[in-house]
Amino acid sequence: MSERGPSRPRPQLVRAEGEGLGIDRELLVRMHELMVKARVLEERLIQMYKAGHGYFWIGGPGEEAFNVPLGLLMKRGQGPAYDYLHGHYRQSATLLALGEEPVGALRQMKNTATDPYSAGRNFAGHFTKRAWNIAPITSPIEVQYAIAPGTAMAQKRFGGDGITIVTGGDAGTAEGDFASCLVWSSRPGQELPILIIVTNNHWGISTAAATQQGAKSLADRGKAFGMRTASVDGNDVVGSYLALKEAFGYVRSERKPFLMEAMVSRLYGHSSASGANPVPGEVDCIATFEEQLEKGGILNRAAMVQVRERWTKEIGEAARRVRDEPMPAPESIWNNIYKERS
Amino acid sequence: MSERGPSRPRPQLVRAEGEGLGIDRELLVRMHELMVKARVLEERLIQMYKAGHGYFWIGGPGEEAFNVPLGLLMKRGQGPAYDYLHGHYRQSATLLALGEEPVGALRQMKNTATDPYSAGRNFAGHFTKRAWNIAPITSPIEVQYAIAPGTAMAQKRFGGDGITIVTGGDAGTAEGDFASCLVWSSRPGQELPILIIVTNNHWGISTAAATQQGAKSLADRGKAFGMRTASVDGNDVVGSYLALKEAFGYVRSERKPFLMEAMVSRLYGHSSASGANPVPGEVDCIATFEEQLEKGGILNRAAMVQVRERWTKEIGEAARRVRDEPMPAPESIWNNIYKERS
Amino acid sequence: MANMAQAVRMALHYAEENLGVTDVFGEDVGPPLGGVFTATQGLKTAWNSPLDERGIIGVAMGLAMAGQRPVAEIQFCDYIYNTIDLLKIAGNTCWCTNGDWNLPMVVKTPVGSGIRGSIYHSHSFDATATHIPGWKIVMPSTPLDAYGLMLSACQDDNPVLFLEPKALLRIKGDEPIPGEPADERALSKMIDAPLGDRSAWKPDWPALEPYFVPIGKARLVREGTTLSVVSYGRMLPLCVRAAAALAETGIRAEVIDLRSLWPYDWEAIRDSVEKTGKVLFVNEDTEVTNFGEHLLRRTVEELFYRLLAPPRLLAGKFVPGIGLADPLEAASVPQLSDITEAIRSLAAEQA
Amino acid sequence: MANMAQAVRMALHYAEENLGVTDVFGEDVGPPLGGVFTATQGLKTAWNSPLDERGIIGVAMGLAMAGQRPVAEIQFCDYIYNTIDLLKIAGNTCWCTNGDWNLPMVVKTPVGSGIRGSIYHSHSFDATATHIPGWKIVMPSTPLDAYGLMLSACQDDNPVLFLEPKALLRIKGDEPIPGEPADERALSKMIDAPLGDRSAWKPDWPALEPYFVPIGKARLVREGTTLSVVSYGRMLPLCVRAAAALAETGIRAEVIDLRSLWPYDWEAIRDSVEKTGKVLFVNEDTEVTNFGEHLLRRTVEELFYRLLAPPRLLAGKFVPGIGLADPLEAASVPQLSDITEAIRSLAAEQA
Ligand SMILES: Cc1ncc(C[n+]2csc(CCOP(=O)(O)OP(=O)(O)O)c2C)c(N)n1
Ligand SMILES: Cc1ncc(C[n+]2csc(CCOP(=O)(O)OP(=O)(O)O)c2C)c(N)n1
Ligand SMILES: [Mg+2]
Ligand SMILES: [Mg+2]
Repeated sequence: MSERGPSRPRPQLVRAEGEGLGIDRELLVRMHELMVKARVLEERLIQMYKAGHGYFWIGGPGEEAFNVPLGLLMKRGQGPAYDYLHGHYRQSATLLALGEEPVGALRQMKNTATDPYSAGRNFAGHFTKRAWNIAPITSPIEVQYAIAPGTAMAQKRFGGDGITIVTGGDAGTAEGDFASCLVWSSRPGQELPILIIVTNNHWGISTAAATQQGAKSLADRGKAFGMRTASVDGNDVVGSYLALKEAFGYVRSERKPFLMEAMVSRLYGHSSASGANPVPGEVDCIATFEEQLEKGGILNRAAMVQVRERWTKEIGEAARRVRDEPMPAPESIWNNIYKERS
Repeated sequence: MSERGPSRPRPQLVRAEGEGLGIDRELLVRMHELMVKARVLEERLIQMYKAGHGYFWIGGPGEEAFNVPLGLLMKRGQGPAYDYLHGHYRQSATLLALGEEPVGALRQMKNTATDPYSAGRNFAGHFTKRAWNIAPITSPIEVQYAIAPGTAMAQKRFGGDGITIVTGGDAGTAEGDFASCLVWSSRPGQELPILIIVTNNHWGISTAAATQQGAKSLADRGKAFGMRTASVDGNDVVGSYLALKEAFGYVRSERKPFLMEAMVSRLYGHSSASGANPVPGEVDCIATFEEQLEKGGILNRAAMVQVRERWTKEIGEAARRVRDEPMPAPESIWNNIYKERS
Repeated sequence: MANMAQAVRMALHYAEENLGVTDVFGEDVGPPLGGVFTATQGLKTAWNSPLDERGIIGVAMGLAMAGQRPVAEIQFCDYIYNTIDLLKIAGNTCWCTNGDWNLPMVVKTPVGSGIRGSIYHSHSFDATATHIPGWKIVMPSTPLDAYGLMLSACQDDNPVLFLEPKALLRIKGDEPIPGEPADERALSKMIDAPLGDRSAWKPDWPALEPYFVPIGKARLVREGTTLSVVSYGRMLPLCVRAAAALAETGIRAEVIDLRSLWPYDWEAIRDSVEKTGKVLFVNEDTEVTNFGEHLLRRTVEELFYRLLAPPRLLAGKFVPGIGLADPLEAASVPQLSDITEAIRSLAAEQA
Repeated sequence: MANMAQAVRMALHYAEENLGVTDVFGEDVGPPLGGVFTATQGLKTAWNSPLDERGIIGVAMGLAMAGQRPVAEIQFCDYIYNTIDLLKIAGNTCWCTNGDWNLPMVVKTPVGSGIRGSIYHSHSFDATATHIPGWKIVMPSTPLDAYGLMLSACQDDNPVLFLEPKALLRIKGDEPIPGEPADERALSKMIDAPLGDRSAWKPDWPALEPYFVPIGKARLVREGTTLSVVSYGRMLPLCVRAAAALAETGIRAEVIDLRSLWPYDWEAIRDSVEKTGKVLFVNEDTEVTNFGEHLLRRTVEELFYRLLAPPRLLAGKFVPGIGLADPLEAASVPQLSDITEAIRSLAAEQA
């Protein structure tokens, strides 16, 4: 996976081996870098919103420890031989882990004509990238769960080891589409190679999951369908990586569904509509991970601070560039309603 | 419950006690009578369809052993103190068990102005009876599962022991509404007094359940929600009665949901669209029950034949009366679009 | 003066206390948030539902069947489109059962553009809704009408759809809600939830009075003789502004606020068009198979020989969404300048 | 001659073999039934889905994203109304992603009344569908057009909605499908599944030829000068019959079969109305916020000064359902006599 993303100066390693973390030191460093990069990007997006350089923010700070490994484990490319991602609006870390440039997110925030995902049409965090099988992220909750079995079906037919991944939040599992996904993924003899993920931050906007969800574990909902399931601490990057690796391996080789619930944080609350301020009491997966890295002798504080500073600078510069980019033209509303044959 | 329905000459009992059937002999006889009555009604409806006295037939022959006990166990009346039924289009036996006159079904079949359920507007089998909390049966599959928690919620609030019952077919559980029902019925601390039933005849029109349903048991889908569940042989009237009695008791007193799957037969296939002819190989719950009744010394053949003949005659006469009843007037399409305050 | 969100909230409070409303519910409708537009803060029957629009509409129907009077909210009408079958059933239940059942329920949902809501917080719902039989449909353009229409909706024995022009929810009215205190800061202190911890907060409701705007009755907002402008919701104040500005040029546009989309006040439209001979219908839904086209068709059908110029429709462009960037929204939805121009050109037209 | 169900089936077979169609699926679409109207019998890519319309539309979208070319069926359009949000997404995906993704998928669904289908097998879907941007929408009235439109639909790189007038599915055409055998009993033997056990049956497809009816192109079915009648689907043959009958009385009605509802052939309508000065739009959907009202609005907008009489719409009554009893259906949906009368009265009208 090291060919992904532009090559950059590597932070210095304190020791040759991470101790007790269970995975390769280089990967740990790489994941740390991506998590920080994603966090810095989201914080910049929030800043842009607060400075009036964007109208709405929603994103994924608090999900990096889960979403980075997810992106790293994906097989990137176009078509059924590669993995499809049907994500939701907290997916930035996955995109960055796949190698996406952060500037696109800034452009979408600023709704410029250069926004690579929607040309100024859609909200921040609504990625799409057909070249990498990234399905368009849409605002309506849970619809991706009704769509995802379609790409998985094509992959089952195609053979190979490409799989489909679908993600969404906990509250959204109350929509029937979540159940549709379970039904369509587990038809007898036609089981689909699909990794069904729920990132559980225990909230839907202002509504606590505990008041609405009778299911003790959302992963249990797969059991009636004979599906493999797991519930993981999505704030633990190592644990998430290992659990995802196992799930990816199972789905890739067995061509059968797997339902995974990941407990995550919502560090800045729901969205800019709820203020986009730090929420006290939520576990910060980067802080936790950095303690581990330091304790394990993988990276020292200075190196980690340096990573953050580097991304802050780089993404900050990108944001300044974006500031002067043009708005889309009024008549562009008529573009791309249909694809016409070339 | 003996006050329900007009009183009729009782068939003669061969012995004072049913042996080994586990429930009271009088109840057995009553259930037999109702099952036969429902079967005769459905067979008459099919005959009407075939004779051109109706355009479409759909109904419940093959579900009598389950639907009769269901109706007998319901608390009949209007408002939240009584039981609500959100049924589907195979519910005739339940209605008759509640005491409904069969002539209404004949009128709906013939779409006369006198049709008590829809004044000639709706298909056969689409009952409604507000006076008894019978919610309107609608053609779209599974929507009743999204609606039923609403009456149950009112009952939870009201107190008392009234409960809500919702029923539908196996194939329909693939719709998201089935899952919505499970979610809304099991909200922590707000569990609803609802008996959620699936009558599993292993088919959706021409599609075998085994090709579409990954769930080994549909009842298992309640488990993730911490719901009590059961799977019963809906062709066994005694077993169904006892299982339903227990489930009713639980829901009435605990004010919590119960999910029950009942295995039933589809004796005349899906509907008139598939011919409405007897399907070989399906278990006939009446035949089975009559063997039991004879063996158990509850009723002899002659008595059972007499029951069938009586209903055949009575319902046949009703059908002939209905034949000459007027069609609804064209301008009646404008009636009852709204309820206006009186 | 109260803004529209406060007016809705006060109406619901009045309806809880006096009209038998038992449930005000939907996603984030109950405490602590009280609705994404604050329209349900502090209501004693407000509660949060699972994130499931089908469940919300279904449960409202069930509650209505069991003698309750629910007001269900769909957080944005953009998210109502997976429930159209249920809305159709709610609308046809009385008819299908030949009057056996009726469903006294209100569905409220914010509609329209104007808050930079991008593709999924800008939808209009009037075209889709008016094609569903069996509902009554209302859409206020002022806080007072919001109050009066909500009271009528809650009192009705049939399903009523209450469309809230979201860009107007925070706009204050010109006329007081009967019973609201004269000082709007006093009102805010009484009924707006505080920032921060709200767990101990309770509203202090003013002594509200009944005020019913009958469903089906339009409001003549501005009299005129040159032409008629028929609109509703967020477009209405823009029409009024355009008409006011054009008055200086001698164009005297009559402006009608339809307020009820179904049933609608045909007499009000007819009388006006018979007087002016020219009519412009304005709404912001997309313009193909649009409710304004229905009004225009009826005008042609009944008033063709009274027309001095072709009746006109100004509506949203038929594009798949309303883009976030300002130039996109402005190009997609009628703006003040578009309305002004449409009035001016219709006024100038000579048959 | 083939009937429309056979024509659809042959088109899908042709599309499987030549246009890359990979999936024909939906409830009861695969063996043994091959669709409730037999339109998908014997197709090599046909398969049965779970009973879940949202899953059907969603999976079609997913398949299309992954390079497949699905044709999804909703068994009756009456059951499509819980998927409108997904249809909207299918229609806006290309636009929302500024062209990154496109969805080559066809959704076919039977529509309309005429088979005594009562409330839930009689719905029309043209009004609702034409309000959803980003789709192409077609609706044939003959087997040959069904064949040609289905081929165009399957070849398109965008979502196409194929509305099947269910009352016409069993009606034979006047023109042969290119490649069908001259003897229709021979055709039936080749491609209709036998009664009883079908497990060993395989169709013997005729050597079908390509025939594309371009999307967006109307058909002038009958020339005339007195007035124009614009219709589609099940109403079209009724309009033709009415026009033919009235020809004897000297009324020469021009009849246009729109065939494509979106995009539609405005030039065909315009040319005809410019010639006749009078137009009647006919469809069977309910008449409030109806697609015919859009056509009428555009006519008024662009051709007002060419009109010799008000343009008219004849459509279904705005009632919650189509009742089962014959008098109810006849009172709800335009009948031959209603069309005849509408043509006659419009012909007589003098501006
Ligand atoms: C169908 C739909 N209904 C409502 C909304 C409004 N909404 C946006 S996010 C959200 C809460 C989502 O909660 P969850 O699924 O747990 O995801 P999270 O935001 O917590 O990651 C709601 C209700 C929506 N976007 N789509
Ligand atoms: C929403 C919806 N989709 C499709 C149909 C058409 N339809 C009628 S019955 C049926 C099969 C139902 O199967 P199941 O739920 O198992 O009930 P059963 O008829 O076997 O009792 C179908 C697909 C419908 N009525 N409603
Ligand atoms: Mg959440
Ligand atoms: Mg079944």
